[in-house]
Amino acid sequence: MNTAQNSMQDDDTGTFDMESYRAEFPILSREINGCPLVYLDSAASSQLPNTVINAVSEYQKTKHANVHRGVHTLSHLATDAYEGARDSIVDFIGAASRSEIILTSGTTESINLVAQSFARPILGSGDKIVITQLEHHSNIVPWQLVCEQTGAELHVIPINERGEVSLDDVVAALDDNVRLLAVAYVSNALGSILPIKEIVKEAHDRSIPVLVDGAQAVPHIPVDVQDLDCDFFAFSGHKMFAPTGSGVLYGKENILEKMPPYKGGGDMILEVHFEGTTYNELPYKFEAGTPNISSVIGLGESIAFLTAIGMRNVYDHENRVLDYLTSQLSTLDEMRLIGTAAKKASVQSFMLADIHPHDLGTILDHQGVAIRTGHHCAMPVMDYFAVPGTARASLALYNNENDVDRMIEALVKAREVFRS
Amino acid sequence: MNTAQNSMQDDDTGTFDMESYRAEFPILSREINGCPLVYLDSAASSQLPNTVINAVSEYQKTKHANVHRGVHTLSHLATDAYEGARDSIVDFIGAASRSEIILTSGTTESINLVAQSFARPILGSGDKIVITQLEHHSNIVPWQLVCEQTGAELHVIPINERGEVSLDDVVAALDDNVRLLAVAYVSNALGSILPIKEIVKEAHDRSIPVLVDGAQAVPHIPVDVQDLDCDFFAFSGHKMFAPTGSGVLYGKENILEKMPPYKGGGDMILEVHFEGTTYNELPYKFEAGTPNISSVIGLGESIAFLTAIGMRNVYDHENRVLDYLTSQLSTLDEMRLIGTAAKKASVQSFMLADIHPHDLGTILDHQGVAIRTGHHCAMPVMDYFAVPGTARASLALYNNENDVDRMIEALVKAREVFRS
Amino acid sequence: MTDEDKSTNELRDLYRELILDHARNPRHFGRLDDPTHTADGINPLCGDKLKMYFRVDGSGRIVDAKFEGTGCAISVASASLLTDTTIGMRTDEAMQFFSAVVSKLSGKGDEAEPTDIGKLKALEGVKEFPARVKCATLPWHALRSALNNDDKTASTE
Amino acid sequence: MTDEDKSTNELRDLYRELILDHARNPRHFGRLDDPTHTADGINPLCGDKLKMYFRVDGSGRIVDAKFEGTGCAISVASASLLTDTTIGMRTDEAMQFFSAVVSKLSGKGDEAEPTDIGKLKALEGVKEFPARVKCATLPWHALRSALNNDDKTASTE
Ligand SMILES: Cc1ncc(COP(=O)(O)O)c(C=O)c1O
Ligand SMILES: Cc1ncc(COP(=O)(O)O)c(C=O)c1O
Repeated sequence: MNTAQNSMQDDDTGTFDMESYRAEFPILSREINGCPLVYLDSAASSQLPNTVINAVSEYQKTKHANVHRGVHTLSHLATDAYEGARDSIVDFIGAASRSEIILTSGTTESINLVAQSFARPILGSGDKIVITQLEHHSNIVPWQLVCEQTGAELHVIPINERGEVSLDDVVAALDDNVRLLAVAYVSNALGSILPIKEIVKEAHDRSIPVLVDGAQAVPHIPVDVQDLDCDFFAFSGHKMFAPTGSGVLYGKENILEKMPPYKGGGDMILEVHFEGTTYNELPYKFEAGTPNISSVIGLGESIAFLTAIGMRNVYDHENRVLDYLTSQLSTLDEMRLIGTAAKKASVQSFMLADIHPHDLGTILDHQGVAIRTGHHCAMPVMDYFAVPGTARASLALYNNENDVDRMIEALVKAREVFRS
Repeated sequence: MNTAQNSMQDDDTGTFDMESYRAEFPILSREINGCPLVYLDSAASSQLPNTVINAVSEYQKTKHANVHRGVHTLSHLATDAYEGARDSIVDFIGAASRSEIILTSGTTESINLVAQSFARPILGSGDKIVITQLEHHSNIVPWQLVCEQTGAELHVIPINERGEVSLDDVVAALDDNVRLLAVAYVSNALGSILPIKEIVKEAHDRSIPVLVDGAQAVPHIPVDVQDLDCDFFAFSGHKMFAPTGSGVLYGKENILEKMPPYKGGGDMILEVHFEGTTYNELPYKFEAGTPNISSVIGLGESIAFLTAIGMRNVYDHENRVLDYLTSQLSTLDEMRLIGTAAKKASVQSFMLADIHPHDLGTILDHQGVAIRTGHHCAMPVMDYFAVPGTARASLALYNNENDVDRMIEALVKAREVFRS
Repeated sequence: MTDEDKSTNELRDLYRELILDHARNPRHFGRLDDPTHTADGINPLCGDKLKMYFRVDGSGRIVDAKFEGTGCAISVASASLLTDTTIGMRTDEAMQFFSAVVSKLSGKGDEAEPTDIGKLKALEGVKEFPARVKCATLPWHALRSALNNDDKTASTE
Repeated sequence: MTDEDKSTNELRDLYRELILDHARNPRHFGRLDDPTHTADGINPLCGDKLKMYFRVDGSGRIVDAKFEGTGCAISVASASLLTDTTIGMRTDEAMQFFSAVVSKLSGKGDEAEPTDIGKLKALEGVKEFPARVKCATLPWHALRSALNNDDKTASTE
């Protein structure tokens, strides 16, 4: 722990004590295989602070009931807490109103909703959906499915060897047949930050709407959807310190208004008769069935936690640790860094010598260091770099330089085991 | 509390102490408006026992990570816990294998999945989907949507004045054009238990597949999907003492095999390439994106809780309390019971004099008694009985005769207030 | 005062005689012929469903108002009081009255709100019943929709 | 023994010399011409992807076996050992061997399992690494699929 604390005090944000936030995450004090856990897998799913864990269990112990439909006190308390979380989301990402915040089960569902309710009705043969080569499967397969359903075509913007998407390549892809551009803000496999604001501007100049997959952005960088001016923005609670099972689709109100519902059921209707059904207003039109009340309340709490720290501070801290991580990895022999974009957040993928990432993962885990290995649900990225998978370390606000040192030690040990 | 304990000891299951299970639900010892809570709204959402609440928070404090995709220890622990819950579900409803258990966000999503992935591809104009008049909106609107999308027609089997569906009426509705029969096991507005096994047999005799909406059945009666022989069975965790955001779609393996995926994303694929994508095997083909790991673990725990009590005991206990509830309500002047089927579970809807249900709900809540009022997401049932809504008391295993007595007292007070 | 009494008092404060009277014998109930402005008010929570009709003359004055539909005692009484009160008002006065009523009943309002809401004070008991504020304000949201010629259904959810 | 030593020992037990040798220099690696039985083995967890080829003669004996693809040290070594071991076996013997290997490596097996798994014992270190059992058994599941003429891809998830 000393390394980290020293470096925190030495630098110019010395007054800002990230270690105290780290202490809020109970899992980080457990041991794995006899060693203190070093958790470097937050891009897959982040850990939860006590405030979030307790908000959920307090809710379950004292105010649970179904929302929206009840006059009794518990139902009222639950509805207030649930809708209060929606208000926090509005503020956190700078949406214009609550009508624009649709609560989903995660990024994957948010993107599928747009594919089915926005894209499917307008797509035909000859039309195109454009994505990039660095997308997560959740921002590829929904488009493959809707293309199959409609005869439209999926066009892919290439990346370069650093894992960057150039604005020129984006522009080159945007012709008259493009009905939607769907693009990640931050790549989960490579860490690249894409120039979303510029991309959106180019697309809008050509009247093309843009969906941003913000799953890896929201936990790490300040986001303002109105400033980005994107039409849709999708993200997941479980990557931003909230429980699993909650997610968000932000959409501009005038676009959401025109879309047909995605799922049918309770809460998304005003009136149901066999002769005809009237849908509820936004955002409820897209929220069929009992929502995930407890996870959404957890999400509201994780936003409160992040807001208290300040996303600018989170970004600066992670950036410093990421720089340290990358420079330390570079000191190792036969290290190949994958994803070396000029602007990055949170993630570093790599290959060490001829050791298969999966074997690296096991050896690190044996020393308490949790990294992810494999294709990271981004097989086209693996295809591009011609690797079967990578080892990936990903950071969140609770990681520090000590975590990096522990990983490096573990990698050295891996070399030894494989040299035997 | 005395009333209940006495009656528990008096009857022939005296050795079986339901009060000790009740004590496991922390919310039941809180006060509402200065009175001990009487919770009679479990049909909307049930309360959670300590074992479930603690299993979730323990998971979040000690083993959370993303599932399926990680080699590190936490990911392995999370996967084991998540998949272990799936195994519990297999046993609890008597499925033939884990491939048949698809984890969803709830009944609503389960039914939408079947509407979009099973029905939509096979429906055309001239085809029919058949439901009954007592369905919840979640078993109506998905079919209205898919009929709109395909030109198929929705046919509705009537109910009688007791809220029953007769087998003759079912048979009369099943002609050659019917592609699916979708029907509730237990009505959430009326409490009627439908003769599902017989209904399935009639449908199968005509080669018509059957979806059963089991949302109100699973918490109250022993369910064996293989014995019922239904093709699909949908239910929600939050109505069976688990957290919100988890649900199940059971489907027969040979049918699920043939269905295209519902959503695209991570986990539901084997390989993704821009030239083509291979889907994962069952049940993963239908589970796109990071699942709701913590709620599913909670669901596994709630099943353990129910299994320890025994669903037969749950049923017997609730049945006794329901009989008491109905007979006590009948003693009140100007009481109109709505839903008087011969076979019922958990639910009693009613109207008291000319008091609007919403006003009743407020007056009861003010005395700590939580009932639901309104249309209960079953507007066609309200249409049938020509009421704007009803007051509904619904029971779970933790309710007892004392709860009933408290509600009756509160209703008497409501009469007084309205007589003034 | 015992808890029991306090509870009873709060309930009686919500269901005052005036409210119960208007709920049981709503004034101006029925369909209005030749309305110039109409709107539906729906509260999906409990199935309240009211249709409000207004006739505004050339000078911008509400010369008649009626309502139809079903609702709980609070929403029906509120609609009945609304028609009683707004007939004779200019539409701009009615809109100002709308604001005053909604802010008073939701308890969010400025204590120093200048407009006297008159008989509508009888509905102030809802402040203790947050779940019911929507019922009391529903007809007023419909009034606003109607006068704004906003053809959307007013909904309180 | 310190924790550090114990940890190192467990790792060395998993990555024994024999395993590393087979991983780096897999035997029977490549495509087999004229296979009678083939199957793919995929472990979506880490991207292991192996194709197994077998040639079975008229008498039901495996006369040749090869494999291609990419995988971690454990799965490649296991595939290499598989080909080495099963060439010359009758298919029923190979199936019996499959059962013995899978039950030994997953640690679920009968202690008294009669079949001696020979060189495959070198993989027994995976028992301490539950997440890796799938890697070790993947080629074996593919063997079974191939011999059963089951054209489904063997997957360990
Ligand atoms: C019979 C029935 N079907 C479907 C549902 C919908 O369940 P959920 O809201 O959990 O999706 C409910 C509960 O509201 C129900 O009672
Ligand atoms: C960039 C990106 N998009 C989408 C997803 C899918 O998110 P989820 O699995 O929460 O739906 C992820 C995470 O796995 C991701 O990193």
